[in-house]
Amino acid sequence: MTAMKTTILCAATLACGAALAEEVRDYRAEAIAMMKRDFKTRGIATADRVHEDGLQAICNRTSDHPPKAIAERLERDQMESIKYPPDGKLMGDWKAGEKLAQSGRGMTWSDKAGVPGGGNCYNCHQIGPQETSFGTIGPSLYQFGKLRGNTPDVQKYAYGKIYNAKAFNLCSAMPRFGHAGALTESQIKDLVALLLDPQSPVNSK
Amino acid sequence: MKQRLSTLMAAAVMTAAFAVQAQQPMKKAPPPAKAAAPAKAKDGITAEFEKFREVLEEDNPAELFEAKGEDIWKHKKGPDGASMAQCDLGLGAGVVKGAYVQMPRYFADVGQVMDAERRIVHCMVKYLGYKEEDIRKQPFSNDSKTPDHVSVITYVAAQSRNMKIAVPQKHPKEIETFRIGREIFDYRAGPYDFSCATCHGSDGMRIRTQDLPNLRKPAEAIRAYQGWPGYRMTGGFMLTQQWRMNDCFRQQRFPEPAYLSDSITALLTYMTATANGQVYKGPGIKR
Amino acid sequence: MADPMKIRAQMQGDTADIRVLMSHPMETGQRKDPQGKVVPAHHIQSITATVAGKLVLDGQIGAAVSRNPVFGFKVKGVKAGDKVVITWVDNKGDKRTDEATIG
Amino acid sequence: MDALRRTLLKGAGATGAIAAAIAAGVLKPSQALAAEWNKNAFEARDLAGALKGLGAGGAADSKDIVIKAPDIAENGAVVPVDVASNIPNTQSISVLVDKNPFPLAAHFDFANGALPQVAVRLKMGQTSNIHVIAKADGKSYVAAKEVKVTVGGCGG
Repeated sequence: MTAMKTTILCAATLACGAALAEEVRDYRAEAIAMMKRDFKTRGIATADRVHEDGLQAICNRTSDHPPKAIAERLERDQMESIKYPPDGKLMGDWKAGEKLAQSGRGMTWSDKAGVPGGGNCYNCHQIGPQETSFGTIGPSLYQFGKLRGNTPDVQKYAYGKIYNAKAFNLCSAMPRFGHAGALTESQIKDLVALLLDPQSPVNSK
Repeated sequence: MKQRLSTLMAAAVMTAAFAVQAQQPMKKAPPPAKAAAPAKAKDGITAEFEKFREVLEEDNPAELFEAKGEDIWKHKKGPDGASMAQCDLGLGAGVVKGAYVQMPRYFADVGQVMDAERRIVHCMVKYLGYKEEDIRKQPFSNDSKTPDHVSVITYVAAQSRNMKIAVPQKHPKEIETFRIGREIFDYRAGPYDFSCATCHGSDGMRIRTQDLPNLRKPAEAIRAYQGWPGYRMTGGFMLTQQWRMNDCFRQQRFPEPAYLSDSITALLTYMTATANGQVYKGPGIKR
Repeated sequence: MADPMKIRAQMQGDTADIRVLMSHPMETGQRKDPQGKVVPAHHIQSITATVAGKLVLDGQIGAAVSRNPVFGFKVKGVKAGDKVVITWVDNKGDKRTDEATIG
Repeated sequence: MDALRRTLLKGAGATGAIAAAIAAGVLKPSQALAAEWNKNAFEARDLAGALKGLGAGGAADSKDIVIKAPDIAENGAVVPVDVASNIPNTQSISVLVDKNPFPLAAHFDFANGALPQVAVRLKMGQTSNIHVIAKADGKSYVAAKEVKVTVGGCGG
């Protein structure tokens, strides 16, 4: 498989003499084999998590910049996998959403099975104006709803983005919370409300 | 497995296209929006922490563990009367000065690359009669105990205070270990799709109030190396680089890496060698 | 046996700057161990410092002082070479005395 | 009296000896060296109770007490606090964290050339005022500063 990949890569590029020599040893494959040896199940964090899934494999092999055609196709697949609430209601309780956004828990080996995780939102995003301890890995979400409104389309976008950010940007740094089972339908609704509810402090002036 | 194979096929097929537009960042237009409010709290908080960081570093309880480690290194004897004077940290038997900043390195006696922690534990087992399985039972400090090897690591690290990091990249195994470490750094997996690089692969990012150095760059990689082993304010004990890696993988939602495993040595080799030439300030204090 | 303290004592002009690190768990009596059992209070209660045999600082502390306590204080009218002796006593009656010379 | 203290403070059992000396009435509170743990003050569960225990109930506000502490603490487990009194004849300084379960954190008596200044590191469970009491010539003075305690790290 590696040989085939290398051949195609080199067929498509001119300056790949050096790259060919480098490819004689596939350090990525060695790294993956090593990690499979060294990483062990602890609590709910099972050893199989160290295996990359299809989407991760694409992002890992393209340094998070997959070619456009492939990205668009796979984003479509991810989009189709989003399960919207059957009742069509996408907005829950913004206050519950704020609590969730604060919690960084969920899916680590120190978390317990069956205990609902948090949204981890403030780890990466500015959200409510009252919280000064926020991360900057993701964009600020302050005024999210004020800037966009809360039409059904915007609600659907927000719900889908939290459920599976990769449907919008294949190699986004944001987890696929719904897809991964890290957040439930009602939890995602609460987060949508945090972002879009006009009463939410996110949208206060 | 089936899914993985077909994905790899897709990866191979698309590589041709990828070669053409590899460097084009992905852009997907979200619903139109103006740039949101500036993150103005950031600089204020960071500056405030910096002001008191100096105060905290000046009198660092890490010194208490350093003293304990020194005592073990210099005075403790193994069952055969052996001592750490026989331990070669890469600069000759018993030489501690400057050794910490020159590991990980290849050790011919074991035929492998070892990071500082792995080497020190190796020596404590070999010369002082510590049992590796006991150390593995509690490799990291907790509220009630800082294990002996952690104090020894603190002592050894302190003996490289204000010295330049100089991790050797000569032996083929050292080079290989670096390259594997780089791959581990970039490897996304797990339920959250995180790699080390998700948080530590670009400049100027922060989790909550915590700065995230970009470990691909020497001047930033040193910031991740700096202060380890570190006195953890929460709990009041010493934590090592091996712990730091372990807890990053926990937050990364990965399974747990075995203590002193090859994967961690590889990652530490990548990170430390990237910081080569930068000055290490010794054991630190961490939030 | 409690671990030794680290004492630093340095003249700065006519004032000695004395700083001390102590090894002590400073348990509040409110923390629970991983098994859910309350860890009993265990903290230093008294700290005394003498310079050249004269008592200069007499402190009482509670469990709100951080684990592995760090203290700093300044003394006038002393000189390099004077001996600093620091003693702590905790609520269980454990104690520790260490000394240093002003540099 | 200095000679006695010197003797008492020499050996490892010095502090016990001080307590014994107080019990025996050799050392008196009037000497402004409170060697016995002030249980009433340290075990008070609110600021008022702690101040009462310190005998500092009616302390007057003072700008001559300087509190150096972070506006926002990086970690509530270790908050560096440096306090100094510029009030002449300051004999003691007490540090209290209003919202801690037991507000009184530390009390220091100064003598024989010690400046009325001390650096300590405190645990703070939450955002709170720090109150500092200085006693001089039998009068109590007070100053306060707020320290915010934030959530840090990944919160996981």
